[in-house]
Amino acid sequence: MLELRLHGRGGQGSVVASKILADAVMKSGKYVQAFPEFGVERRGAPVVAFVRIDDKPILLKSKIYTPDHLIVLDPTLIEAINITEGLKENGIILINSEQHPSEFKFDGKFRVMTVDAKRIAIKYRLGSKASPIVNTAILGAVIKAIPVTTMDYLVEAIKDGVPVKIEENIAAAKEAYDSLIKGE
Amino acid sequence: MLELRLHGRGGQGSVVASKILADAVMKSGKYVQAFPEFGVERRGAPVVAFVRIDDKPILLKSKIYTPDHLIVLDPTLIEAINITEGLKENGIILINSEQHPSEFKFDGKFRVMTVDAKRIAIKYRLGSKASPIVNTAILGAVIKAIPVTTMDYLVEAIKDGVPVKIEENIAAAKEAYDSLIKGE
Amino acid sequence: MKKVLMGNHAISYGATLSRVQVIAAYPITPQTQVVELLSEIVANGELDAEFIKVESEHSAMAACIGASAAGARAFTATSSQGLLLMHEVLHWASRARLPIVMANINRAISPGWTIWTDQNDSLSQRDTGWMQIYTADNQEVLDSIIIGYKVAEKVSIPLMIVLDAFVLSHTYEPVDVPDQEKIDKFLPPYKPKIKLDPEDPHAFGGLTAPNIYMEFQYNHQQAMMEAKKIINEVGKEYGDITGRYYQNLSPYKVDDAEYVVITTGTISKTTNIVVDKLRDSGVKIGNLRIRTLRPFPSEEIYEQLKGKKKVFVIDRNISFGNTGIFFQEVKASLYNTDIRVPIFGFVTGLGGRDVTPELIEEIVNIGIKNEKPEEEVIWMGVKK
Amino acid sequence: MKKVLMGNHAISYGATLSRVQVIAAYPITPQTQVVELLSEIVANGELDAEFIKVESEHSAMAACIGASAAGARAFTATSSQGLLLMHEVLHWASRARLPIVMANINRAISPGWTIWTDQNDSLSQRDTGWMQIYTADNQEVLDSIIIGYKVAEKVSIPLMIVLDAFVLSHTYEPVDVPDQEKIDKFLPPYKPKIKLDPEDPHAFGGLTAPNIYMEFQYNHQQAMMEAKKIINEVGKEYGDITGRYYQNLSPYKVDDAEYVVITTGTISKTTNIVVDKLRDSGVKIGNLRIRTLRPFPSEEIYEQLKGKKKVFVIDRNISFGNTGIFFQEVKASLYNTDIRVPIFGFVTGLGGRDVTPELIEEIVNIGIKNEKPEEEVIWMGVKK
Amino acid sequence: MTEKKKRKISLSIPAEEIMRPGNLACQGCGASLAMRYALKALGRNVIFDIPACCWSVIDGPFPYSSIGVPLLHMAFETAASTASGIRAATKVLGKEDTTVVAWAGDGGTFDIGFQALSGAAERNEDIIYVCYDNEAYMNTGIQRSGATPYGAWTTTTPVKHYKKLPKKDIIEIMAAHRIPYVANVNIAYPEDFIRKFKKAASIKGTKFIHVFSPCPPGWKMKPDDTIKVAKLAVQTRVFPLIEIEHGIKYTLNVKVNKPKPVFEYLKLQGRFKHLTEKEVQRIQEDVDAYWDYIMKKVEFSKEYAG
Amino acid sequence: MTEKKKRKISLSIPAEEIMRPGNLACQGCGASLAMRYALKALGRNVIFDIPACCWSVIDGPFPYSSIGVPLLHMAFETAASTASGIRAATKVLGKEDTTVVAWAGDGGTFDIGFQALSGAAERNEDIIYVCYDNEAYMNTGIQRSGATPYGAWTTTTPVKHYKKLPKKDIIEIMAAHRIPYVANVNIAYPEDFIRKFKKAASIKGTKFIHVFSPCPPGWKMKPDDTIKVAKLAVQTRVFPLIEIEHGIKYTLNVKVNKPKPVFEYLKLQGRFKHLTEKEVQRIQEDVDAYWDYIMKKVEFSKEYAG
Amino acid sequence: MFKPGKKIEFKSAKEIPLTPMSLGDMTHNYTGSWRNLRPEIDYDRCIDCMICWKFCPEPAIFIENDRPKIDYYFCKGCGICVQECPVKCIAFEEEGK
Amino acid sequence: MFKPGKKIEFKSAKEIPLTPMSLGDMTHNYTGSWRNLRPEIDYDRCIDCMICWKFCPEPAIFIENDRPKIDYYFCKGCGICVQECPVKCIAFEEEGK
Ligand SMILES: Cc1ncc(C[n+]2csc(CCOP(=O)(O)OP(=O)(O)O)c2C)c(N)n1
Ligand SMILES: Cc1ncc(C[n+]2csc(CCOP(=O)(O)OP(=O)(O)O)c2C)c(N)n1
Ligand code: SF4
Ligand code: SF4
Ligand code: SF4
Ligand code: SF4
Ligand code: SF4
Ligand code: SF4
Ligand SMILES: [Mg+2]
Ligand SMILES: [Mg+2]
Repeated sequence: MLELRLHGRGGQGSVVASKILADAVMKSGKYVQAFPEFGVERRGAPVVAFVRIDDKPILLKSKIYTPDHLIVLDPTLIEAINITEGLKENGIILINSEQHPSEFKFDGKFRVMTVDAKRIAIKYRLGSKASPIVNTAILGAVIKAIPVTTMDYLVEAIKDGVPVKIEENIAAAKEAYDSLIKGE
Repeated sequence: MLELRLHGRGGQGSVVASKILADAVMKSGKYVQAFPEFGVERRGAPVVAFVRIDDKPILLKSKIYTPDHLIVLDPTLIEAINITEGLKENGIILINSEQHPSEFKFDGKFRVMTVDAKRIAIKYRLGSKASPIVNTAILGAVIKAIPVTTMDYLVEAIKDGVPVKIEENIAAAKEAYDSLIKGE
Repeated sequence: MKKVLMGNHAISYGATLSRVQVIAAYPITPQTQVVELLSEIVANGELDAEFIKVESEHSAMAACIGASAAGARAFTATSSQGLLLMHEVLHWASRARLPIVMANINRAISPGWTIWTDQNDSLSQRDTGWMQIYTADNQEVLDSIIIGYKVAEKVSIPLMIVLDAFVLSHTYEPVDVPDQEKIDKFLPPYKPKIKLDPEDPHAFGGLTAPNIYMEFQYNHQQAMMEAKKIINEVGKEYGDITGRYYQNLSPYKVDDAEYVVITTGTISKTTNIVVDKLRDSGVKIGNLRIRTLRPFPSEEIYEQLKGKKKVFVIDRNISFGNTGIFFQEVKASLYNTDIRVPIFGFVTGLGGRDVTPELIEEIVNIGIKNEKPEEEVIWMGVKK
Repeated sequence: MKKVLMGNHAISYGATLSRVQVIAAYPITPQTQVVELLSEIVANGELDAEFIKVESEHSAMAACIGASAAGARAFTATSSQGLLLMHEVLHWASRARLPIVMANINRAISPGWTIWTDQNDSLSQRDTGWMQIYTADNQEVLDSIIIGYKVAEKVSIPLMIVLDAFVLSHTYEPVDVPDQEKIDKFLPPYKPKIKLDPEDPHAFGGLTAPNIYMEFQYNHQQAMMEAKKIINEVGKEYGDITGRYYQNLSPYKVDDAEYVVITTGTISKTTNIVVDKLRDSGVKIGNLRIRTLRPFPSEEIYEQLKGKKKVFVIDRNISFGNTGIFFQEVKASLYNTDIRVPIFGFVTGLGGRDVTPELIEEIVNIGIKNEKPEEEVIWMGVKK
Repeated sequence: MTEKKKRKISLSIPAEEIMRPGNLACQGCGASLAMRYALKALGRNVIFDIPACCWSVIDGPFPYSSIGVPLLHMAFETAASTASGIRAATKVLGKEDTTVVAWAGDGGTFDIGFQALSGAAERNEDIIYVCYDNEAYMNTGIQRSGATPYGAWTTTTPVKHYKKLPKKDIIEIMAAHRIPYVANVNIAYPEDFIRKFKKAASIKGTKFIHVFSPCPPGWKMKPDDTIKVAKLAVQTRVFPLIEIEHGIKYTLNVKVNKPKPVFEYLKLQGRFKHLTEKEVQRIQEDVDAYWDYIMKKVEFSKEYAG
Repeated sequence: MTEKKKRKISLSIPAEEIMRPGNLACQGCGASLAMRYALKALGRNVIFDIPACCWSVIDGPFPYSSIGVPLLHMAFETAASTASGIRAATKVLGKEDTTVVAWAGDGGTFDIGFQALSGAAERNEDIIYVCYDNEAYMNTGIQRSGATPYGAWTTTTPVKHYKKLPKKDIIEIMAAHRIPYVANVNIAYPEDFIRKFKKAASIKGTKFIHVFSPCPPGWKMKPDDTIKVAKLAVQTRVFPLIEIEHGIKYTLNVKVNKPKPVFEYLKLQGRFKHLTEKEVQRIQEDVDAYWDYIMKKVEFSKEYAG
Repeated sequence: MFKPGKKIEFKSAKEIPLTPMSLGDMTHNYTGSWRNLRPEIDYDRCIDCMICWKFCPEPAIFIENDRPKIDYYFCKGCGICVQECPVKCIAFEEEGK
Repeated sequence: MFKPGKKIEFKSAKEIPLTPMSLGDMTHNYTGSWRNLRPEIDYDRCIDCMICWKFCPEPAIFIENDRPKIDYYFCKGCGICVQECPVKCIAFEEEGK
């Protein structure tokens, strides 16, 4: 079983991202579960969402304490909170950032990757320039970094899961897929 | 154990009568219980109330189906409803009426008695002439007919149980006591 | 002083003697006389209390919660639909740990409209975290209100005094009304453990996360367990000053009995008559009246039923889709013990159907005759 | 069609497929998405229904009662405080014998404010005369709404589908959404047995005197008993068309088990993992999930538990002053049978405290280790 | 009976009796008469719901009913929400032409059912909400309600503590909800009564009708005074008969140019007998002030609407 | 920091901060600011109760609180009834000088808590009832309430079915209850806001204050626009600032002689972005009509009071 | 005049409807028994204005051949007709006198 | 500036109060972490009108020596002060830049 944790801010769409990812994973024939942090979400405040993936039906209904990998939708969170809590050794930390993975330092042995999802989102006019919506873009990079499903399924899932600007979202995901920086 | 049933009309004070009687009985050292018919009372509509009297504590909490005696506050009820239902043989039927007991005919062996409580109530200005309040008056006759307590205790009970015109109520009860007509 | 009182007035006097400070109530048959008499008592200046004539029972309980949280001794009374309407705020009061006392007149639930007695209203509040005491005569009603405050304030849990509609509420019985002085000694002024106080400001009831919510529930349950003892202790203390002792259970000739009828409310009194009658004809029978439903006195019931041959529970209620509720409670409480006496569950008297000595005798006879219950719910006095 | 759905949307789709005609609902966390999606579906014209956006849950249920009595298939969804606020009218709906279906998301009760899961909200409605079905995944949630209408309309009793807050309501899982056609065949349009109709005027719910009230209660209870069978029958029928069978009980490796863990809701799924793990290490254990709380499937539970060594009931709830509620229900239902296996009652997971496989394993271990329960309520995962 | 004179009578209200006698209203009950008129006005294509109130009893116990039209008895606080549900059902079932009526007492309207009413009004539910106002909780034995007027005795406002708060101004409050139609009626004015009910039935959206409905036992008055007292309520200006459309257009329906003193009205009712002259004077002033206020509204609304 | 210039500043609102930061309001929350002002006005001798609403969360979880005064969290529909109970207790306990405040959202006031409010008003309970109005159920994620204005999107009034009913006119409804004081305030006008709270505290009986309280996520607007939008509500006449005494004396507090077009107000908020030009025009007309109506009331009341 | 209704009795739970539902009206309930004063129309003086009919709450006055007629099975004896009759042609005497 | 409060932890059910009751304020909760844009006052241009102070919802602007000062521990970065400053002397830049 693979367990992922997404970090974002209230209003940034981390839950939608986790749902679309889950959908793409399901479409690929795997079993999946996605859920937000159980609590009150406040615009601006740090939030998390989770995804569980397995080859057999997922019976486990308890929370995720030790994720395999992290996906960080907003790089300013890294300063704000202790992002790596519970993250397994060798876990991937995929960050939406224009910086190179090597510029990020964490306590512990993790694999940092980055993608400039913000730039991509702005390019495809997803959200506004001041607050771009990066959640579909970053998913492109996610499935490159953590190959739990294919781009085709992701495209389908985006079609089902996004209400507007479907083509732009797909294009953004694809571009992100291609521009993931894996670090070392 | 002695069980009494009072018949009146909604608004005529049968329940108050039963309560005052119960009080007078208690004061005399007996055990007692009084209760109205359990239901909705409508002004004008026939209603009943009950009194149980015993020498030992009364544990019985079920209804009274076969009273020993009846007290009828309004003679027009006799035509209107089947008043003697369940009444035990030889039971007293004490009626507020100016008529002589012999003028009343019932199916069954009962002892009819009358008292002109209405006249007495009007005399002591209890209620209005059109609708006199006969409930204390008739109690005087009751304790004469069914000697469950004394006039002294009844007087005390009236003092405790009637908010206004206490003296008049007492005088009415006393006069009724003296003017009970026992029939044959 | 001995007075002939209807059950409803016994409640009003109980509350008055307890020197309640805030009353918030709404009328409903068969409770109205409680409120009416209290209105008069307050209007006459005989009780220094604020009476809030709210616009619904829901608001009555909310106002009691507000008043209690602000440090006053609070009281209300209701029945049936009114009690049901309070449901959400009943949960609130208990989880806020406020020692409110209320009287509930057991009236059946509608539709069809009914005003007559059965216990489904209060019993369907059994999971709200309140203490519940079922009474059997008007004297007990009055006494239990006073005792109720003392218990509630000791354990910080609200308490409900329950009585049968009409059979008590509207029935006049001789009641000894104790002197105020005596009661004042027994029940001193309320010293709130929780208080909204500008001089010591706290917020009460804020968001309580999964990491700590459960500990409050644990404490609530512990306080309930404690209350089993406290009810008996306070009942004894009250007995010492009035001569009237009240405990969680009220057994009648149970000691040497082979058969035990378990009852609640006024049916118990009528059952005592039947017990006496059957004893006269040689049947070794007793009556165990359960006064306290919450906390449920499992251990004491165990003690009473040890060694008995058969037990007959009479329920004036039904949990649809299961059984009578006292029957269920008793069975569950004995399951893990060594008692395995057959327990018969009878449902009767719903919606004010009269429960006569004859009917109770019939129940007992069915129980004695049959080795064990043929059905989980034995309906009595119903036209099937 | 397979979709990744949150539990709340599974409810909305279930209601849509059931072609509900009147929806009356009020928002509350964690139920809001149910209402939001239904708003959209109705606004888009995909469902021919009236959606009444009432001003409280109390009015939501009253409106459902009005709608159902006037002949429409009625639906609502709520949670916790909202459910509690409906209490009086819940009683009303069931005694009016109206086949309303509602979804309730299990959220703990305040204060302190909480939005997280436990079962006290729905369990404190156990005496309201509703049927109650507890679900364990989103697929079951959707299916149970559809099945629920069929059952409710057959026995004329309202039915509540219950699911865990967040753990289901907000968790996305793959769900097969059946074709409308298939469902239309399974669930034909509503044919009301009770109807407000100017062409055939009747009054419903009038004053019902003690001489006849009880007979209605008797019939209600008989219908509940009937529902035990109907739920299994309709569940089978549904299985025949979808491949997914639902019954009152959902046993997992119980057949040859010596130890049985009794669970409800999502804890059951996690328990299955533990069962598998322990089986691997040679412990003969099984999991019995109770789906139906009302009517309580006593006889089926008896069949499942016959011959077992020990039973461990996990309650995500507590009736203060007594025990966990499923624990109580199970014990009571077995008392008069020949089963006397020790039953352990564990309370855990209140107010959203996470119930992990480790915790369940610990529970099982305590059960296996001890001959019988040392305390009636064994608290787990609480900081005592 | 005497020899019949041959002549055609003409009736000012519909002849058909939908309501049946044998019902359980007290002698001289105003609420009973109100229902009789309402049914005459609305006819048979109607569904009623009635929350707890005297009418829950008046209609008769199971298995009987006196009103001759479909009726759902409901919990005390639910008149308007239940009607909303009934209305929704009739809509989906294609019975838009059926009139849905919530019929409640003053307690069920001013107090415990007020939220449901306000909510239905906010949604502009297509129902007629009728409040028959006997100014107290009568079914439970005369407790004060939000409709109990200043000065009145009830069992919860005992003589030593008679009600010192004014009656809630339900008409104004409902008008402020801007529903299409608000009106009051009085059982002593049957023609006006029936006209307004018919008008209400012809309008879409929420209609609120406030019925002045004397109650002999509750008001401690003689049953035969029911109509007299009701008339006096209008003639003394205690109860001005008005209509309000969309919350702004006010119409006075019965002019009272020479009002009788309020005392005429009060003195017939035992519930006011403890009032001192000063208190009666105060009530007179309140009545005068309120009448002025309403007349200003009528004026204002002419100007406004014009 | 640059070199300090020596001069005395003068503040137009009280300096003392009773409310603490660290609370859980969203960025730019109007309700948060409203509480900050209210506490400045009322001081510390006050008891609050708060029903379910954003403020149940904003204040902070157990064992914390941000408002610095005693506070009882209560069930959603109980703000006014709980306050009545608190007030009764303070009375018997001899603390009449303590101000009792019920602080509720629009859902808790216009909808689910309205009956309790109306009941308290009928009893003229000596409390201040504050409704901070963000025009939807925000704490549960933006569902429509009786306060949601015509035209707005919410999650239960989706774009295809945006709200087609007007906002309940709570001010007029409460005025019709004839309580001594009804007022509205706006967070962009803190001086007026604080003056009115202080005035309310000085009056006996029921006081109702309606607070205009923008909500960036709920209104789909930028958090930094909170004050701007609030000001525009007044400048476009969408939210006329008034006081109403005893239900009859109306005072307009902020004159708006040259109103800005309503579109200025609407366009900053995503919840209105689906509206057609025609719909915007309709809203403009409604706003104009309501303003006229209120101005007539102000006129009328001058005449009346005079 | 109203057709007197029937009393409806049930022998068992099997006979009753699903929920308390009316199956007839209250005209088996002769509320005439509530009356202790009895209104009587003097038809010679009666002008057939039908005001008595209009104001009878029960209704217990019906119109027969264009004349008002009191149905004593149901008249509760409230006296409204007596008081409201414009020509005072309705007498009100004690029952049974 | 606000004195930062303490986090309060409980080890067991015995330590908690009778009912969820506040024992401190929220000033241990540095909502500065919510901010992704950072307001900065240019004191040279600032005219000390205190409008920013007046409108900060948190409150995260305090007055120190008659000048406004932003408390970055708590400023959530809403931008109200930036927008409302009459002389536009508050800059608003991305955090960490
Ligand atoms: C929740 C609830 N509370 C109280 C009652 C009791 N109750 C029934 S009718 C009634 C009085 C109704 O008063 P009103 O609405 O004025 O009608 P009236 O009886 O005066 O005709 C009351 C208090 C009830 N049925 N339900
Ligand atoms: C009985 C009940 N129903 C529903 C809820 C859920 N609920 C909590 S807060 C809230 C919304 C409150 O809206 P409002 O009063 O406008 O305050 P806001 O959240 O907008 O500040 C709702 C629906 C509840 N707590 N209790
Ligand atoms: S109490 Fe009043 S309203 Fe009720 S039935 Fe009697 S007269 Fe009519
Ligand atoms: S949702 Fe709106 S009202 Fe609620 S805290 Fe956030 S900004 Fe404030
Ligand atoms: S009111 Fe008098 S005159 Fe008129 S019809 Fe009746 S009896 Fe005749
Ligand atoms: S006395 Fe009353 S009930 Fe009888 S006919 Fe006259 S008005 Fe009708
Ligand atoms: S950005 Fe917002 S929170 Fe920060 S100081 Fe400015 S107004 Fe206050
Ligand atoms: S608003 Fe601008 S000018 Fe005024 S005090 Fe603040 S920073 Fe200085
Ligand atoms: Mg009334
Ligand atoms: Mg809101």
